[in-house]
Amino acid sequence: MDRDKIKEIIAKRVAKELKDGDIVNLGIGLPTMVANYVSEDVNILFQSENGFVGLGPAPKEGEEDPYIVNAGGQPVTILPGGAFFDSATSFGIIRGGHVDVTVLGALQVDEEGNLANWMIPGKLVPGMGGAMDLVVGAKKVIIAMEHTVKGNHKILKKCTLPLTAAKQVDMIVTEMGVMEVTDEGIVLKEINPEFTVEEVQEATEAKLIIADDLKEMEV
Amino acid sequence: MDRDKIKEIIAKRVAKELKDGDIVNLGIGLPTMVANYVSEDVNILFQSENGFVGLGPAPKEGEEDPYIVNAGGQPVTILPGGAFFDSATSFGIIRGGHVDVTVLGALQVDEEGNLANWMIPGKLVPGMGGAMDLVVGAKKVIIAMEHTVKGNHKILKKCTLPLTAAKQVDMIVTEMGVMEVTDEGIVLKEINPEFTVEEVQEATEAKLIIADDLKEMEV
Amino acid sequence: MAKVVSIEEAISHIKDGMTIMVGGFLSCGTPHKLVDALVEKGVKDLTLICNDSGFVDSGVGKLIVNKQVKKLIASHIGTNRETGNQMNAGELEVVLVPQGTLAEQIRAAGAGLGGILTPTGIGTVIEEGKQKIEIDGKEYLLELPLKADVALILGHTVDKAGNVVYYGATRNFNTLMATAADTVIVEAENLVEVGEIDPNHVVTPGLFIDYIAVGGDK
Amino acid sequence: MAKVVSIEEAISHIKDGMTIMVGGFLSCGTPHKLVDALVEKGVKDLTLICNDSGFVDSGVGKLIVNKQVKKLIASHIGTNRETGNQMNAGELEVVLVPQGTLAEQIRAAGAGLGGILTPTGIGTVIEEGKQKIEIDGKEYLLELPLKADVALILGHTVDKAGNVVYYGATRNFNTLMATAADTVIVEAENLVEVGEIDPNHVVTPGLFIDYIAVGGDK
Repeated sequence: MDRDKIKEIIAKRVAKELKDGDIVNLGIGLPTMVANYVSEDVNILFQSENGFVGLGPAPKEGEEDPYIVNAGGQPVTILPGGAFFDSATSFGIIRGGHVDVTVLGALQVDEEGNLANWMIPGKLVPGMGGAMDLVVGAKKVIIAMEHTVKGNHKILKKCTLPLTAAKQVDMIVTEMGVMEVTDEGIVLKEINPEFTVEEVQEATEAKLIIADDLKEMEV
Repeated sequence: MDRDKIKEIIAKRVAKELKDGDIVNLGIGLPTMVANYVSEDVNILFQSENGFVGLGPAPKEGEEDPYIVNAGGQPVTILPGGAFFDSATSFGIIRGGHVDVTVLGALQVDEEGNLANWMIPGKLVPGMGGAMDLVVGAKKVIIAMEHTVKGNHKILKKCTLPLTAAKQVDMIVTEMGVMEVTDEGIVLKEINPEFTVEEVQEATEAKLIIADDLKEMEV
Repeated sequence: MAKVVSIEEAISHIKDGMTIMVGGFLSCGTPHKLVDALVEKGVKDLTLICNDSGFVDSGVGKLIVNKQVKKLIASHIGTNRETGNQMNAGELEVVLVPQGTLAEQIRAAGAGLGGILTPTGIGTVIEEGKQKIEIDGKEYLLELPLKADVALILGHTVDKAGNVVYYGATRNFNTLMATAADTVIVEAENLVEVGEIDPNHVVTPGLFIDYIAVGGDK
Repeated sequence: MAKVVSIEEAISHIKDGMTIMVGGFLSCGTPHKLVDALVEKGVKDLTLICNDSGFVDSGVGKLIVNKQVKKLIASHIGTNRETGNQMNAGELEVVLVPQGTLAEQIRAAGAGLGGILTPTGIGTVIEEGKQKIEIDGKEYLLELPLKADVALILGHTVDKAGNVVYYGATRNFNTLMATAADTVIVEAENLVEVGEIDPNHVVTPGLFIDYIAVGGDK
């Protein structure tokens, strides 16, 4: 699969997790694409941690407003019914449990639900931005990412990179399938029919629990 | 002296403590009267802890707005340049040291600068409202009150009633004079010429330190 | 997402024994229609969190007079003699809290904080039973979050998405309570269509609101 | 009380070695004219508190590139490679703070709180050196207030009394920093007369502002 196709599969599948009326915060990169695949009859309120709710699609060229941008600094729009606020209010919303779902990328995630996505010591230290608050505060944390990176495992028994948060991840969506993090470990709930269970396990360091009712991933 | 005259003397003298540009919170009752005696060339921004700054005089009869009231529930006005805010912001302003002066009444005050003005156990328990925050947060705390109550001392060696705050009072203004609370005790700085130093001391349980440059109170 | 309902339907979410927050400061900014409907309905054994206990004939004071409240958490009760009477008679538990502390406790609950450190109350009876923490040589009290099952707030202009704009000195605790309850009901003095409120003027974003009950009149 | 001054006079209050806060989020809501004047003036050894370190050619990033900052407290530095370079070379001390924690630390300083308890950072390196407090079986980190000598903020419409109204996503840290510094300077994109801003629309009351510097342009 080419990477655009991989990203599309992941974003499409995550979009199905969003329910009518949900307040959702999407991380930068792949997670941002999720908004493109939300069904039209599902009404989602997207929150942007830099200070507003009611995040709309990118503006037409020439209609960008430098003061209406997302948390990645890209020009966006605000929908009718949206509201601007400051960072204390924004993170009050996030930390206070008022965000139903956050979708983030990961460098590593493990079978305890630990997440590492903010630094690689000695190499890359961008900072955590709002990620630590989002992962702790959102009711449901979905990790949306490619299953492996350059052939290396990302879904581990135990994260080796500095954590973003401990035991907060609820779900992992990759091009190979949909996994839920439970007290017993990571349960493979859906599988992309292009892969076998053995292939998914091979691409995963953590031992997968295969759901009794393992379903085909809707892609 | 009749009580109206007493109150006028106190309010007038406290008004002289307010400096151009000060942000001031006046308690209910006598302290509220202070606003009437501020010199016209002194620009004071009055804060009302129920949620605004720019407190103006009472409206004309028939022009009251039930939603523009002071912390005692009385109709007031808001001056141009004023702003409304919520209770978290209001007490952020107060606790955060953004109020220059607060003027409050007292049941008791003592030589350590302790203040009691929110309850009499078994008799009167109105609650502290915003007083505890005001006394802790304001840069300067002025107590404006009659020197005694029914012949009993109010300026004590040690408060006997439950405290509003410990060691926060800076100045006491009564009809008898102006006192400053220092680490050494209460210093009588100004005296109302209608009284002798002996009379003021007799009306005061705490031992007064008489300022070397004791002045006549401007009344 | 916010849903427009009648006053009656709105208060149907309040059951005996619940903890409720009601906005307002000496009845200014109190959602009077919701409170009056609650008085009429007679829901009882409530824990009430409010700045003050209002007046015997106005605002939350009516709930006290009607003996619907078993516990009151407030900063001031001096304007409603019935509160003191019931307290002295042992019929009503009253917890007095400094106003600024009450505001921060409610805000902390809404913002997911485990508590805040305040200098207010140090050296007073407010210290009792609380943890003291010294920071840079200064003592603070650790005050914990205050949550409710239902919050009743008053909005001056409310759009159908639940965005609220306030007027005058009515904000007080309304903005804070809107964030700190499982169910939040706003009494809308003026209900407008989505898009009519400038997103730069919204004070309480609609995401906090569950039900919009139309009020009207002051 | 707020005083209208030139950009130059405004930044004359910033001296070598001071701690400054600058509003903005990836340069959106940053007071660019004040920052650019500061770059030109070359004040050095600054401790800078900001959401992020901007870009090499925009916002506070220019202060980093110009080596005026000795310590940076921020939540994100990934958009300015120079920050990482100086950090790795040991020329710049960088303290990374979760964004929501940074917001609350600044707010706490402005609101006179001794600190706040947050669940953010529990189980991560952010815990290091901090007090952990358990409330109802859940662990929180005690985070302390963050103050500055001078705060530089951007206001969209500012009246001559210093009241500020913001536009779009520019509020971010501006509202918080306005409360947490000894001297607060607002760069006003539009300066208006007192009375022109509805007191119901004011976001930062003028009492927080010391100097109003007139900016203009985005």
